[in-house]
Amino acid sequence: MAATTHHHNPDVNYINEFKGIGSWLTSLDHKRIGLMYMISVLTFFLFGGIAALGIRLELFSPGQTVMTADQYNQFMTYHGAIMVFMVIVPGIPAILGNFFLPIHVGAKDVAFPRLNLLSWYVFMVGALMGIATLFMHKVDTGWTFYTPYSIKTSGAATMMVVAAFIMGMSSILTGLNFIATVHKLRCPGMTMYRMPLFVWAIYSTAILQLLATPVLGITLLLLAAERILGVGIFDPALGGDPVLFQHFFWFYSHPAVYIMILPAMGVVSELIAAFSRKTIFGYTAIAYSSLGIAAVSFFVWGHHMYVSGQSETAGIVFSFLTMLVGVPTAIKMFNWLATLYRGSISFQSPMLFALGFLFLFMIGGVTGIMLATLAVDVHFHDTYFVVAHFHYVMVGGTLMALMGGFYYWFPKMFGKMYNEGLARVTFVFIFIGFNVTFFPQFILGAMGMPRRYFDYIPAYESLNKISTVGSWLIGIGFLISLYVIIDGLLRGKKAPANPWGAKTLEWQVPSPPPHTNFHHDPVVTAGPYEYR
Amino acid sequence: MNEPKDVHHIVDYKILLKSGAALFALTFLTMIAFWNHHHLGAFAAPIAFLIAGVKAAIVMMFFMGLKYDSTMNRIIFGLGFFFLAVLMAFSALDIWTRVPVLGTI
Amino acid sequence: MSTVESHASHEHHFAHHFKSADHEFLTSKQGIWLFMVTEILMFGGLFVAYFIFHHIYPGMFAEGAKSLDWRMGFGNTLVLIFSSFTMALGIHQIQKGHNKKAVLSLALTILCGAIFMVVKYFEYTHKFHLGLYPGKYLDVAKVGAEHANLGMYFGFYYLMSGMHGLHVLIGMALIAWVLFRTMRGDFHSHYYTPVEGVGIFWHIIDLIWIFLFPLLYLVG
Amino acid sequence: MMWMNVARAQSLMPTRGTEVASQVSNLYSFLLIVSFIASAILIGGMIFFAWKYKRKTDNDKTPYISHSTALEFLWSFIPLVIFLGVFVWGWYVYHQMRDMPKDALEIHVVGKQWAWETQYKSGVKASNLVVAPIDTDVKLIMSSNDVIHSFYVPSFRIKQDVVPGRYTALWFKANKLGEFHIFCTEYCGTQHSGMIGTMKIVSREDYDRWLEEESKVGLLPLAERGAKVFQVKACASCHSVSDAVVKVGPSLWQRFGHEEETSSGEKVMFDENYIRESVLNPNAKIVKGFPSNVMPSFQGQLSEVEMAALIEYLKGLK
Repeated sequence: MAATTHHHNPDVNYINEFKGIGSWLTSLDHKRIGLMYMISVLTFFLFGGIAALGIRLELFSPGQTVMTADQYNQFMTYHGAIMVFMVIVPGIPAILGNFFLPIHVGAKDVAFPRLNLLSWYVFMVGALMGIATLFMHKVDTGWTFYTPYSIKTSGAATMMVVAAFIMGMSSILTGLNFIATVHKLRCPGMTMYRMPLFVWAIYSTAILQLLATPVLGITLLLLAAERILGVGIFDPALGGDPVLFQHFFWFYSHPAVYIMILPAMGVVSELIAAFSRKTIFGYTAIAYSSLGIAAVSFFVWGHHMYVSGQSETAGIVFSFLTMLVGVPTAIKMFNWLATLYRGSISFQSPMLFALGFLFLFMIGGVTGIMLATLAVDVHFHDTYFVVAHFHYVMVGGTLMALMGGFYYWFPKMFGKMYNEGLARVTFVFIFIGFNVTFFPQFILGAMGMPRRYFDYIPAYESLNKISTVGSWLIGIGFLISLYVIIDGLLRGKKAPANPWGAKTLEWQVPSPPPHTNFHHDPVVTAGPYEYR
Repeated sequence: MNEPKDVHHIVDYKILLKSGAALFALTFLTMIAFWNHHHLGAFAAPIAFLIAGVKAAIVMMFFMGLKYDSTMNRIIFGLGFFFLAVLMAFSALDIWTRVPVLGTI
Repeated sequence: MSTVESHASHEHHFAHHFKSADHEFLTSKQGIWLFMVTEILMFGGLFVAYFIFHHIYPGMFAEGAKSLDWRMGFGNTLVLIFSSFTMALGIHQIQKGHNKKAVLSLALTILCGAIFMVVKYFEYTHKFHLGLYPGKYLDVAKVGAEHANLGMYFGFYYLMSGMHGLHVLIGMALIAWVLFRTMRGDFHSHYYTPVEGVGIFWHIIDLIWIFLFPLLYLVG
Repeated sequence: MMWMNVARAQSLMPTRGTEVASQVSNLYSFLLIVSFIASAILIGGMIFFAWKYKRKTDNDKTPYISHSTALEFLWSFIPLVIFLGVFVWGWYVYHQMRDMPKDALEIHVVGKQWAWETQYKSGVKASNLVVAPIDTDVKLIMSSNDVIHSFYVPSFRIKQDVVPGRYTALWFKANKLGEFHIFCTEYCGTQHSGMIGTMKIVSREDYDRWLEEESKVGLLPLAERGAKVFQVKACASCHSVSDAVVKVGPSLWQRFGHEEETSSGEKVMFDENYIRESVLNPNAKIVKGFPSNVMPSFQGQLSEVEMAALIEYLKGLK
């Protein structure tokens, strides 16, 4: 199309070059596909968020309050399934990764643009199938689909499983595309060690998506076969082994945890360097620790299964390997801290989210070590301690980074500035609300309250009440964010090319970027964080 | 990334023919081993899979052209098998080392 | 997208984000290899489950394998290997510019795939006739099964060979597509990326069958 | 040690009922202290740097510090040593949990949707109740009737999934008298959160007395025996008996001798035969407004006498 014959008109960009909804739905432009992912993921986030508020509302008091036990189990299932498969896994890679990875490496697009668009359609088909089960007999298996419960339960579990399988295919296509882009489409001078750390993180994530997701696919297909044909592989009544299901499931789902958190780490590396105006400390160590985390994450899945009936030997091996994942994570934390040292730190809203990330991820990290410890995990396994831990990592970590990254790149994506004051208010609400919601859950877990409980003993009441109030604060925070976004889109001031004074490639092109990203083919001569 | 010098490597016709012939021969060998599996005993299965492994290697190297491809592509394809082995090894580790709890009954 | 394939000239216009046609070719090829990894891991998951349950229920698996006819599997193995050869040959011929010969090779490949599927069809209908259905549908009384969970073996059998058969069908469709494009004259010695990709996919199908054959038919 | 005691007091874990529980608490307290120190360094450092190096002017120059191999080695090596130490400690305690004592008192526990059934060697049965003597090695041999459950006693810091189709085990040696909670910690459906039982630790004499009393159930009047069956089979988790409140299934209070409307619209008399059928084949005639496939069948689980006792008990619910 008009790609190669671009006139350097400063008012023409990827948003207004082509017009009409059809030009979006058939667009091969990675930036537009990123925005399409953004709209869909944010919509699903709304669904998942409403389910979360419902869960907390029911748990405000013991006993049945606003819904029945069965309804609660459905809320819990949809909250988990939507947030994992439709929000956090595609979240940062498919939105921010799609938009910025090609620009970061100086490419005009991802390696396979048609595949990229296909992955969005596949994702939408899977997601809408998942949502459609809401109008059928609702699923109540929990997002983990543990057998034999998931075989026996009525409800549209088969359809949900197939939906997750389809979304997995989309995830594979995205990952495949990013790997090929990083390997093959770097511009002249862009060596692997001049790539921004965000790219390293997305690259590591892509490897995980590619290698882990197929196993989830076959596991879910086997589960569907189990429900339809009664094959008996995972059904103990037919001689199968339900613990094997857990092995297969976590072979994907543990790396998936890193699919969720690695991109967030990448975003935070960008934010900390940009808002400290300082080169990142230990670039190589951070880059390799991303790859290291990705590699080791395949060897640790059994730490979800210490009390599952897995053998003691396997538990010990998995605990040992899990401890090793802690090391690259610690390196990242200390290197970010060292980057702050003698920096020129500005507290604009993206940076607030980055610092908030460090705070929450620290807590998520150390509680992760506690859960990796065999004897302690026996007590904590499947209690609210685990719930609090992974929310600190996935919400406190990933969602904070997503919000920070979103504010950071908003001017680039839309060419408009947002209301900085209100953005800071959203941070205050989300950060405080988050801690009020989830910190009490650590204590509840230590006291022994199991997860996925519709009802609880009176001793747990006051902490549950605090937690529910916190969830309202988070809700308000996100409502304000929504206002900030809409307000910025409608009334925002025109954004300059580089509002933060950052050094990576995307800030060297106009806001918003032109259709082909660069007016002149870029040639890179230095690293991504040359603040001298 | 270590690219091959000739981008469009053409696998020689004779090599393809030899590979095909070798695959046919190995398939017959598999059957010969199968007919004699009473003599082979416990080795029957490993031998069958060893032959299958050789056949797979021939397909990968000559038909799929991995022998003439870039190192990166070889690493990528190898990674698939490596992580498959990881899945197998750890799942088996658990199931093989389970201790029955009903010793006394 | 600016990948406009030209019919008349022998020049391939590569997409705007690549430096050259070779750049596009190598990138596409890597993409295909990356995709093949997911195929290996997906089928591999089935293999792992098979091995584990084979270890737990050796007798039941032996009983299941006995009811399979090795002649069918053996014949199909030869057919599929031959098809892999003709596929590789087809690429070889396109690379050399012998498009007419390539059309013949590709057509032979599709024919082999069709023979494979016909044999599969007879195998399946025969099994159904005997009551050897997968999982809980297996007619234990009719079959006279010694092991109550024989359905698991046939669950594996139908899932593995069924998934493989599905890949054969997809492969045949893809080869038909590149065959059509070869006849149209889309490909030449410097542009044949789709043929190369479909070829690698077809070889993966062969690769998986090479392991499925001893696994299902021989080792019992 | 003072630190340890402070941490233990602040750990907010439930009462320690076994020696293993104390060891878990100690390890957890250690972890809390280490985590607190690590957080103080990192989060404290972050806040300090953020305050100290706040941007002053828009033209601030920052030094170009690319890396420091020594520092980076240090902050990967020190955490590694700590992590491995924690791993070994955790392994040591875990091994004690998993190493089954030889001559333990064995109690069978069966998890089912949604109750725990315990069976003692003398034939005594209980539901949602494990009675065990103090200072004695007790081994629970567990299995499940339907889906995966998980047997969890917070005060003992022990937990084990109860997997259908196989046996798993737990052991404990209580050193504290009293009643402790048993929770199900593996999601198992509607009443997952209702699968709460009691772990009752009593003296050796009380334990023997309890077993003795329970084994006399056979001499009780029929209706009382039926009440016992009702309790042992955990019918009460789904059916109320003292009022008309609807739990998972219909209330059984004052139903005997009345007509029920079934989901297919026909009327059926709530009599001996209907009770019998509903216990053995629950889905045959579902009361209107209730889902099918929820109640498990008790086929083969009740003797004729027990069935008669149950019917007699339901007759008397007024």
